[in-house]
Amino acid sequence: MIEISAYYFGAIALIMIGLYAVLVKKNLLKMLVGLSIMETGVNLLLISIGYINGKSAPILSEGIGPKQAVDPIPQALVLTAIVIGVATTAMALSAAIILYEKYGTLNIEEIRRLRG
Amino acid sequence: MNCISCINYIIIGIMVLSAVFAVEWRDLLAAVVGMAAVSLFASLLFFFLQAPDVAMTEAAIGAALSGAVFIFAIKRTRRFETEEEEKPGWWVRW
Amino acid sequence: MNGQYASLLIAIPLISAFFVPVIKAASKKAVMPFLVLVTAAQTAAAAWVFNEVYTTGKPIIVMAGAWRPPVGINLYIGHFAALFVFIVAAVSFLLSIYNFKTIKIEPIDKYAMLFLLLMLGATGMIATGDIFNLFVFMEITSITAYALTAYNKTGEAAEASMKYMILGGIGSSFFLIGIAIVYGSLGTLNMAQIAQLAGSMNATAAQAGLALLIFGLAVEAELFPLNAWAPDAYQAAPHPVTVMFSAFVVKAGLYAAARLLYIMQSVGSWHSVLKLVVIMATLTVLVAEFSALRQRNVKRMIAYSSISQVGFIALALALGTQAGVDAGVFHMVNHAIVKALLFIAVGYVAVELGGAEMENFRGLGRRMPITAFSITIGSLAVIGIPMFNVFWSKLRIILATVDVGYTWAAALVLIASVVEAVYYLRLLHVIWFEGSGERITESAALGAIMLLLVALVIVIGVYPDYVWNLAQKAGADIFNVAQYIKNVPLMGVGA
Amino acid sequence: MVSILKRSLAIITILIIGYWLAVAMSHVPFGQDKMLVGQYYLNHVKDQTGAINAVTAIVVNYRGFDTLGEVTVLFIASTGVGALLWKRKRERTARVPGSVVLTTGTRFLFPFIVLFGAYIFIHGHLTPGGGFPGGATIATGFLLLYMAFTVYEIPHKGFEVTEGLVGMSYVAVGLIGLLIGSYFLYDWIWQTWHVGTVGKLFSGGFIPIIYILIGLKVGTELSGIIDNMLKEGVSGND
Repeated sequence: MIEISAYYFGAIALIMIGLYAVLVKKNLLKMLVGLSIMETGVNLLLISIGYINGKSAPILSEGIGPKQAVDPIPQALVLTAIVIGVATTAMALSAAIILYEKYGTLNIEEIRRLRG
Repeated sequence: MNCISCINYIIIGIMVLSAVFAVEWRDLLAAVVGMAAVSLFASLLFFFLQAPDVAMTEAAIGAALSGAVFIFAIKRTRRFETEEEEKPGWWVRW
Repeated sequence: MNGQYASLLIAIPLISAFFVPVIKAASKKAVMPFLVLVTAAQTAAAAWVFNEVYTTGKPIIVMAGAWRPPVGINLYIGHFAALFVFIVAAVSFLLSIYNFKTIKIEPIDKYAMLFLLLMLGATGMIATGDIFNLFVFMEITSITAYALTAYNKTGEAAEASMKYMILGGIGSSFFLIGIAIVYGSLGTLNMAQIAQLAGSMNATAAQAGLALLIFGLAVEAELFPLNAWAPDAYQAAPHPVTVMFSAFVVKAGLYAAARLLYIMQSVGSWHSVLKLVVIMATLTVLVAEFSALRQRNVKRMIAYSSISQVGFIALALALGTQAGVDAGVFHMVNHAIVKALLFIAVGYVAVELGGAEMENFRGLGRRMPITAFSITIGSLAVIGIPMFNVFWSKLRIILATVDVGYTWAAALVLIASVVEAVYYLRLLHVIWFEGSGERITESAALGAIMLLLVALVIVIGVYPDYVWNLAQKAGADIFNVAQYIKNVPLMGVGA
Repeated sequence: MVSILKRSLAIITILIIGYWLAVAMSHVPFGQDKMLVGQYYLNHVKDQTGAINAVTAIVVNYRGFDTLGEVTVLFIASTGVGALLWKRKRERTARVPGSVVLTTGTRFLFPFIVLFGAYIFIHGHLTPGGGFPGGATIATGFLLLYMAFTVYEIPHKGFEVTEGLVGMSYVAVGLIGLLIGSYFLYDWIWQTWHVGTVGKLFSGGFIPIIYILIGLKVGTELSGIIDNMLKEGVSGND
């Protein structure tokens, strides 16, 4: 059996739940909720990779030297990733609104059938 | 095991649970609230993992704004999943 | 001039895209001419960079913020990037003229911004030397692509865009997990340093990380399990956007995948990942060709053909030999020219005759002779008739494949080519030997663009040596990782 | 029956993927020092950039290119949402006005929310936060206005032009760096003059300038997205 930390476990669980929603659900908004959860999971994974036991946040005010801080790079990456995630979500939701206006449903199979 | 890590485990547990609920609830408004809860708990975890910048951003953008955008979209579409949509299926075809 | 001015390649489209709202506030009519101006400037900058790189033989390393890699982000404009940045800019320039004819749907100012940013994204993906920066540019490309796919605001377009978004969302999450694994094991994001340190990575983690990165890029690069969005998106997108997808957005994804594949070549589990990509590429070719057979919409049919050619390129790039990579790059160039020609012509027909259905092409030879001629040359070239450019690259790809020992892949790919010939010849039959109609006056500018591309197809077909030399240099740029590491002025952080 | 089969198939596939991920992650130990480039940033951030928040320094200065791309992504999203939901004539459809508590509260809170957002992005190089949360906070203020007043709309033209101009100034700051220090996005304020003392508000080179630009841009863009999502076409079905 493999041993991983609880944070990794939580992150991977979120990724899997999100993936499940994307693959199995047919309601568009539900799929987008799943995508959002997946992104949160990935962000959590990145941040927990950067964590170092017993060190504090990378803000080097008094009392915190360069040796007492956690890795700042994953945090910078996640800042970017969060913003990109919300951008994708907004785009996807506006496409979903157009689809609802055209077809009157959010069920993706139904939309496919109506489109022929 | 000291008590700080107890709190971590509890928060991770609640976070995963709310993710499951967010995916399974048929009321989409509730699902969005569940999603925002996942983001909030994640931002708490970011705080524990010594990432206050990310925690702030996640709370402001990940939870609040993307939740709000979802709610507007629900307002312009519909609120409940139908019976038909409960059945699983993979819709992307070639 | 200083090599750092190559950063203008990023700065020009960006600052112009931000300038569009200001122009629109002044006059809405000025937006489209502005687009022509900007793409011309970009083409000039790209031509300068191309000339610089190929005459000195040294890559240009742009260091953002004066930080030397791996501390800062660097752009690596080597032989490949210089060639393709030029192709991106030139094709965009042609399309900015094409836009006048094809884009009628409001809001045009937003279209102009997205057009520029799609060009920017592809340029950045090709030029960057940092994996997270690659992710950012990939997202720029794909989010603009989502928006442009749905730009026509019809139901089909929105559905295609939705499909693209779902697959793209999964892909970008996978890519980010891949970055997380690579960063967690190596502690760096710079590609050259990753290449340097890759040997020290745990084999399992490296395999998973590399596979996730490739899977994430496979959405952009249209490899088999993740390319379901492509035909719908190609069909529903506005015509210039289809040309952009086919001519350089896919290429950017393919190049990024190839680059990542080769910089990780010293990890223990490298060959298993290569085999995975070869299988994915072969399946891409087969599935796309057989799907193309039953299409009634010409634009969609050519879209499937484009996907199958992409499979060819991916196969060549994943062979793991110098010959394969060279052939793949050569095919990329040829494919960009031919598919730009075909999609421009088909889009023009769709605009004039109200749709790209097969029926509309009846008697096209008499109605729009220049366009019909261009489609004919393009189709013959894609099939792989000798004396046209694609023949040479296809031949080299198949030879390289057999050389490595993937005879089964070569055989399957050849069968697929025969299938391709069938449906293209059917199209040509419809164009020249069926139906008739009155003559339509063709636009002179578009005719000139198409004839220019036709001329390129034939010239490269008759004298392939010049482009083949370029392709060999560009291929060496991807394949020769040791040289790549040497070219990037890494400062001694860590290792 | 078939549906249960499909569902379990999906779950099994996902569990396999998850197991594979977990195996890969088990080779990346949690909580250990794996820094290579990160340590360099921590060691040199104060004298090279003048900021004490290392994350901010990386986001804006060391990896400024990423941030430029990120701002672009947000710009694309706002443009894209505008393009997709474009209608010739649109207006807000909300009919229920906000309650007295909401309207008075909003009137009272709005300036403070904007001020707080501005505080967050101006102090980005000293405290956690920065342009993105700051801009999001400002957008929240506009969201409140939208919810409280049924007829409120942001000044579109002004916001669009601000968006464009602010974005251009960001690129222009980078280009000035190219002219002065011959590198794109070169920190020409800190590297050439070393203005201010580390740890005070007036320090950090161009970080505060860029964060102000980013904050304005994010604020206007997110408000634009909110505005686009809330307004519906007039001649539509409902």
